[in-house]
Amino acid sequence: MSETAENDVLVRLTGIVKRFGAFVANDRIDLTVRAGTVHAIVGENGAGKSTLMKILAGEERPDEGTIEIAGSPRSFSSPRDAQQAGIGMVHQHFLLASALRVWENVVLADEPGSAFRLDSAAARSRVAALATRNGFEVDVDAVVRDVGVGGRQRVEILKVLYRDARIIILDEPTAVLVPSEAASLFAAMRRFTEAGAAVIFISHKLDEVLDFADEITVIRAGAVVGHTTPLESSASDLAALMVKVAMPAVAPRAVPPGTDVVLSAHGVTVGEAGEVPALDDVSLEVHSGEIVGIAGVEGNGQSELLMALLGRVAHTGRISMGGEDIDALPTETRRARGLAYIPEDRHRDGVVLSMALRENAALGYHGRPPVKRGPWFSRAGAAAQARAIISRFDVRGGDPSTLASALSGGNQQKFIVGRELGSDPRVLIAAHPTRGVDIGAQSAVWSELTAARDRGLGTLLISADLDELLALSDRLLVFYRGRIVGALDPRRVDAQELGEYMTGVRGHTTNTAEGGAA
Amino acid sequence: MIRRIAVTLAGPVVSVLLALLVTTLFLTIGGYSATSAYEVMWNYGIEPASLVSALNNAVPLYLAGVAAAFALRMGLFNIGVDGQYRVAALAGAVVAANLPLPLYLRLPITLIVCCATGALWALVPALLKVYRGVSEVITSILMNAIATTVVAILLADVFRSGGGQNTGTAIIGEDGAMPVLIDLGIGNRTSITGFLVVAIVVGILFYLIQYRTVFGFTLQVASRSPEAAESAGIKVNRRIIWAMLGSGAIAGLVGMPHVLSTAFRFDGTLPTDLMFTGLAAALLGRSHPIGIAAGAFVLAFVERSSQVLGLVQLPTEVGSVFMAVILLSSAVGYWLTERADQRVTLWNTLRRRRRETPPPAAPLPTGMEASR
Amino acid sequence: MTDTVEPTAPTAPAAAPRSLAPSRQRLRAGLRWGLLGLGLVIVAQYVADAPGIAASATWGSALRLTVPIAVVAIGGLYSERAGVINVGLEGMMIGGTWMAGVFGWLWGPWAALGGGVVGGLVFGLLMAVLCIEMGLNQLVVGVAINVIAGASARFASDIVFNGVDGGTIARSPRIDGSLPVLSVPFLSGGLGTPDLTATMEQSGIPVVSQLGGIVGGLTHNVSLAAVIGLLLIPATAYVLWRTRFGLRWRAAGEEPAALQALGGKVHRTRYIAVLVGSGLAGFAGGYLALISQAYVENQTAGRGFIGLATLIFGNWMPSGVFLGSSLFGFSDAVGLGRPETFRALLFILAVIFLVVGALRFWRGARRSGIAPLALGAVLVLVFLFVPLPPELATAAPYLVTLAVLVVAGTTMRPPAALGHLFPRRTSRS
Amino acid sequence: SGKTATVQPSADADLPKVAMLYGTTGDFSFMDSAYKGFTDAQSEFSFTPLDFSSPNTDDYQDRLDLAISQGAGLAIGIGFQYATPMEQTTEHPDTQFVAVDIDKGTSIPDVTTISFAAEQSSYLVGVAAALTSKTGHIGFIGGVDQPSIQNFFVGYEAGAKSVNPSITVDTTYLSPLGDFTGFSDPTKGKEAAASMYAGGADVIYAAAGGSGQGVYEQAAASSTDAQKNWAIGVDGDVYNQVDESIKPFILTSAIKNVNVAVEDSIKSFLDGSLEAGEQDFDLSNDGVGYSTSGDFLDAYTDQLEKAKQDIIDGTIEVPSAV
Ligand SMILES: Nc1ncnc2c1ncn2[C@@H]1O[C@H](COP(=O)(O)OP(=O)(O)OP(=O)(O)O)[C@@H](O)[C@H]1O
Ligand SMILES: Nc1ncnc2c1ncn2[C@@H]1O[C@H](COP(=O)(O)OP(=O)(O)OP(=O)(O)O)[C@@H](O)[C@H]1O
Ligand SMILES: [Mg+2]
Ligand SMILES: [Mg+2]
Repeated sequence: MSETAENDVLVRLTGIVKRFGAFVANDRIDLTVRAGTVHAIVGENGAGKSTLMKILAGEERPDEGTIEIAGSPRSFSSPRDAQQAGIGMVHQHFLLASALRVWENVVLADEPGSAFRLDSAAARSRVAALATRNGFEVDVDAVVRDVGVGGRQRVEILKVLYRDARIIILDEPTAVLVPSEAASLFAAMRRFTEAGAAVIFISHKLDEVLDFADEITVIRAGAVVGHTTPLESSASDLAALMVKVAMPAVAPRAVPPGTDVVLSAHGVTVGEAGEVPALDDVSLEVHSGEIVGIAGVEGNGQSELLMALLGRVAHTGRISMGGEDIDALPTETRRARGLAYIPEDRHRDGVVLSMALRENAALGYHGRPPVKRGPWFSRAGAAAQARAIISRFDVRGGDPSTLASALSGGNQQKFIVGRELGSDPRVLIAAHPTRGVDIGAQSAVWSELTAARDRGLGTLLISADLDELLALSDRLLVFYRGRIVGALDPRRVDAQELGEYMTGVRGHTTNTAEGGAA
Repeated sequence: MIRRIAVTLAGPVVSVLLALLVTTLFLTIGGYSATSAYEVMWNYGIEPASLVSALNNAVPLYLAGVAAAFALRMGLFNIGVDGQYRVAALAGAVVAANLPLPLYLRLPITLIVCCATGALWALVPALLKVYRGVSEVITSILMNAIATTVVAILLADVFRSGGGQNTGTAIIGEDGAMPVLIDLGIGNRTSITGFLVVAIVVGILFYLIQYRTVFGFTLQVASRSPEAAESAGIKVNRRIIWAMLGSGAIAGLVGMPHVLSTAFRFDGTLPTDLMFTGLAAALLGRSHPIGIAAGAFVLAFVERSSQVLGLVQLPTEVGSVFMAVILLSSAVGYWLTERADQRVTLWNTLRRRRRETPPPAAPLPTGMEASR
Repeated sequence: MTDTVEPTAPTAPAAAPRSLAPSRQRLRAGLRWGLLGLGLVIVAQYVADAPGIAASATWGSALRLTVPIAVVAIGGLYSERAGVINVGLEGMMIGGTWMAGVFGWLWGPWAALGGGVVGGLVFGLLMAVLCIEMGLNQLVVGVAINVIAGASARFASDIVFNGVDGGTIARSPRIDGSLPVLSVPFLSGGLGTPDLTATMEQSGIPVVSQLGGIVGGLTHNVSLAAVIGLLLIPATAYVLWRTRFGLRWRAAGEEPAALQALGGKVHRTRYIAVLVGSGLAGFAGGYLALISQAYVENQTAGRGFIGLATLIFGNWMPSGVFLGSSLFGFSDAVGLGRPETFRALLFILAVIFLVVGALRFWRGARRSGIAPLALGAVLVLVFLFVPLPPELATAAPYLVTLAVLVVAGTTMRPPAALGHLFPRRTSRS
Repeated sequence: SGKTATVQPSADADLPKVAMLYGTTGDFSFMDSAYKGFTDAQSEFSFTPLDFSSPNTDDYQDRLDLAISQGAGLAIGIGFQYATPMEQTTEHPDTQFVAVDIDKGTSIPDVTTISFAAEQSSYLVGVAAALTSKTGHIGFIGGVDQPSIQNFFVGYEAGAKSVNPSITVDTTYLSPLGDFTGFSDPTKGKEAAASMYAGGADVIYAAAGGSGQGVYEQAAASSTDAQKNWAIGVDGDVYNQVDESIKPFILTSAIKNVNVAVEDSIKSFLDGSLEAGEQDFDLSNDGVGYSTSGDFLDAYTDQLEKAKQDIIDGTIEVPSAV
């Protein structure tokens, strides 16, 4: 990293302090971002990354410290001010009105037209042009509700580009993307920096940080603990700076998988009559002590499989647990029989944000002791559960009476994993178990999953993170258009090949996967 | 603990003070003397007969409040309590008057019939919500109007007993009426209705079901996050139906104190505003059984004491204004006290911090392994 | 306008207005449904021997009874589209009637309408401050506003109207004069031209006379206040989808955080929406006061709640609100007429339900065809054999609306952030 | 009216106290009329008025108790709902009870019960309507479908049919039993009247409280050069209450002298002549009647007076719904 001229500095944050009540989220942070560079910010969950970015984007006001943009000090009283200074932010949790159309979401609050007319034709064509220019494929007239995650991400970035941002903040943009989508995002990021913009980019995936960032700032507990470049450090260096733990790694398994089938699906189909089924005649088996990974671009039937296994959607075909058919059983009974579930979207069906951790610990386990005593709900029992999860899985930021919403996203995820694994299940359906989780927590979750596996738990693992799939799975099934198109051995497959299966380039449709790579 | 109690109490107290303030403003602008109004109201209100009457009148308000709260805790706005209690009261009056059984059988059967009728009336919005996706608010509003017509037709063409202007059902004899709980015997009409017991039982059941059972927990989850509920094995649609049924069943009792303890028949004197006053009580008491009880009593007290306003040439609307304002000020009062409470908490924490003189940097977070 | 009793009412609004191309198609579809409806009305008139069903008096009444409900529902739409639940519509409407009484008494009918708006705004301001600024529970505030409006209107009447000539504690002095009434020239006698529709209606020729009755009822002597009220519906649709404020307004009700993050002003948008909405609710009150030429206590008679129901019925869409309120207004008008007119309405409903049910069966959606077929069959039986108690007519609008809901159902799509508090940003403390 | 709150003047302690127990004023008929009697009495006689009004429908007993406990010498209850509390309150040695508008033939020990023969006055306006109608088609709009209002209709119809047995009498009630919005919804009153006038009726009798206003307005609004439409008022003389522009369309009103009943009771209480027992206000003692303001009935005076005399004599038996 050569000494760059001072006038290349686009952003200079000095001594930023932000308190929430008595809690200090940002503690005298300094940050310098240069034009034409990708600047990564890494740090464990709750380190204060998002908070810092919100301050830069004018959404939060710093309690202390100064912001300089291109050399001149600024004080933002609203996001509008920051936008005028050329700053745009893509949030970790999308901020899109799902009932509005794509173009409406993009132009919102900066609409072309006069006071009494919204020039929708101009707005649509401008957004469409912007999308084409940046290689973002998105239907500007689609209602956001109908747009997939990747598409939503592109809409978020379009919002930033629409406002001519020179400083583009991406808060964990790749957490929800599949590799191909991530790759095109990075390509786009490069184009931005080549045009002279600066990109600030937050991620927990250290390899992509090392691949794409020009500079890296590490934050721990609200303070900057290091500043480096990819040339100077390795992933383990970064991880050490962040949390003082080693990179997550999975030891080769010592216990062989069991032979009894704990979960099986035969010809399961989910879909509306007369439409192409979202999940099409899928059969699979999970043995005890085995982790079966499911790879696939999001929206290729994984969600429907989850819902069918859980008993939340109508399906045809047969699903059985431990040899017994469970098709007719409601979700409640399935869970009572030892089906644990780590949901795709923790905010949607993982936790109830407005309830305390105590109540959240009982979620899904309210029908059995220690939570249920006769007809009664035992608050003490639930609190004990919560306390056990908190201490065993190192959930930080709360006690049993804390609201779930007060935890950072990563800690919420750890809480959910702890709740599901803590119940000694027979079968675990885990969707994206480490999404948005820092490395420290990620290695903790991984070792919990493998430990449970070694104790005999059969796990169906759905993940968008290929490293995770490759590291944990004993067998790998690839979903494409609602069908299983490949059964692979994770030890013998590389990411390239897997990607080809996932995008439908390779692979013939096999509906039975038992034989696969066993 | 003491602080929690203080905070809990501060809400209502601030509310009442605010309400007094606003009502005083109203009266003064209207050219009336507020103090004399409050004086006669208070003096009349604290007479034993008035207190007993307020207690008796608080019972239906309480039941209406609990009925509303039962649905509110599932996130449903049962604005149909009104229709439910009127239909149920008619059913109850007919059963209580005609069932040829001794009191100890007739009374419970009457009450059960009322609960069932109210629940049945509430079932329509519930089913439409579950199977047709229609908001319960709109169907409840429609069902209220339809209840009026159904009651009118049944009363005029089927159950009307006797002629004249009174359009009531048959008179309910001793064998069907609710016995008096206690007759305090300190002046005119100072007997407390047996419905007080019913109200207490309903309150306890409400508390246990909503706050202490797993069922209550599942209702809460279903109302706050239907998706999480479904994934946890809680059937949201069933909770909607149960919550509406429960609410309707309680609502079915609302009109009965009047039918079985006051008028001894269903007739035109059945009060028509119990739902909104009851809802006000529920909101005043923040849907907590004890809070609702307090709210109901305050509202009944104000209603009773405002009867005397005519003595000082004041319009009785002062009472209604006061009740309306107290409803708003209760929300504001809670808001103020919560705000203050937060401030105090923050202040305390900061002071403790400073006293402890913390280390310059926060302790480094320990690794995951270290904790295991 | 003949699609007032259009059978597919509640499902139609679900379609958002998109581009201009399909609009002609929709026009054609509307026309087709309108003609079918007209045919049905004519058949019903002869089957039930009910001249009232196609009489200009009934349709004129329907129009006039539709307006206050439509306007108050549109008022609710303003606030709910911005994310603020408005249970206080009835109270705002009461405020409107009262203030219209004062203004109208002092300064005449135009002022009465303006006064109505002011009266609504008083409570709208209260709601805005309490719900948006302080973040109080919106249901609580709505209920409180209803109670407070009723009580304070009477209290204030005692002070202002009581003792004034023509005023009492429950009524304002008379509002002298009324707003001009409009008729369409050459069609219904506007500007002194011959009244074609009246001639048609009196001709007694089948089809011609019914057409004359319906068109005449909808176009003859329509008060300017009603015209303004009805124009508010397309105007609202325009604002909602064709203006910059409209986009922000919808965003405030769907995802306020997105609006705020882009620099939009959530609180200001919500304030505007709640205030405009309360003004409209007050306008509806002013309209009522104009009809009775005075403020009369309790004259809103629950129309605010009906407006709320209509708003939900209409799925938070202006077009849906229009359909819902005209369904309600029409059945109300029918209920106030002669008993056989009500029977004719039952006949119309029965036919519609049977046709809808049969169509669903035919298209293979058997389960959803059961409800309309069953309901239709019941209605036919009732129509043929059961003497209706006269009281039932007063419940006509409620029963009809409920029946339509049972048959149609809806995919209710309330604004996503409806009822959610959006706190002001934590400022430097 | 006195707006400054005055705590009960003790100086007047020796004056007799008269309590009036009623609902709320502003119904444009019954309660307003009773209240007028009460205020008229106050300006004519000297006594201490106790004014116990309440919007509630469930506290009649409370108000009666309040009157007794405040030492009222006379308690006048307005409305049939007072029959039960007055019957059940057996011990009231220092307080005399008057119950106004009780069903005819109701006798309560120690209570003066006053009934009104509203069907008789309705009969007469029915006669007037039939005589005036040019279309042979008249109408009746009731506020709430309850016996006291049905009673108006029954008399009205009988009167009309006595003149023209083939006359058509339309009838609409604005709200069902138990829903009192029908008394205060002029919008509905107006639309109901519009429908009736358009259907051929040219005289409408409105027994609908505040909703009647809409009927009166519509009578004027729907009249054309070709056809004049009439409205008939109820309880008080509506001709004197409405605007000048409406007056020409108010044919007559069926009068119910509630104010006279109240004022007379107070008067006789003060001079010690108030007796318990039944008092019937009917045509024979001018307790009910019809108004002739506007002189629209001049042509039919003979027929109307004859009918009235026949009713008083008992030659005509007017049916009743209560
Ligand atoms: N509005 C708020 N009120 C109180 N505490 C907050 C608020 N926003 C954030 N925090 C706290 O500040 C800390 C930093 O949060 P932040 O969202 O910046 O973390 P992060 O580094 O982005 O974590 P993650 O990687 O999990 O997204 C967390 O402990 C969080 O609980
Ligand atoms: N008081 C108001 N009443 C009605 N509409 C308003 C009001 N204030 C603003 N609007 C509407 O809201 C829209 C946005 O107004 P605003 O002043 O918030 O724009 P802005 O945020 O300054 O946008 P820009 O930065 O593009 O100028 C305008 O289309 C205007 O019609
Ligand atoms: Mg973050
Ligand atoms: Mg501007």
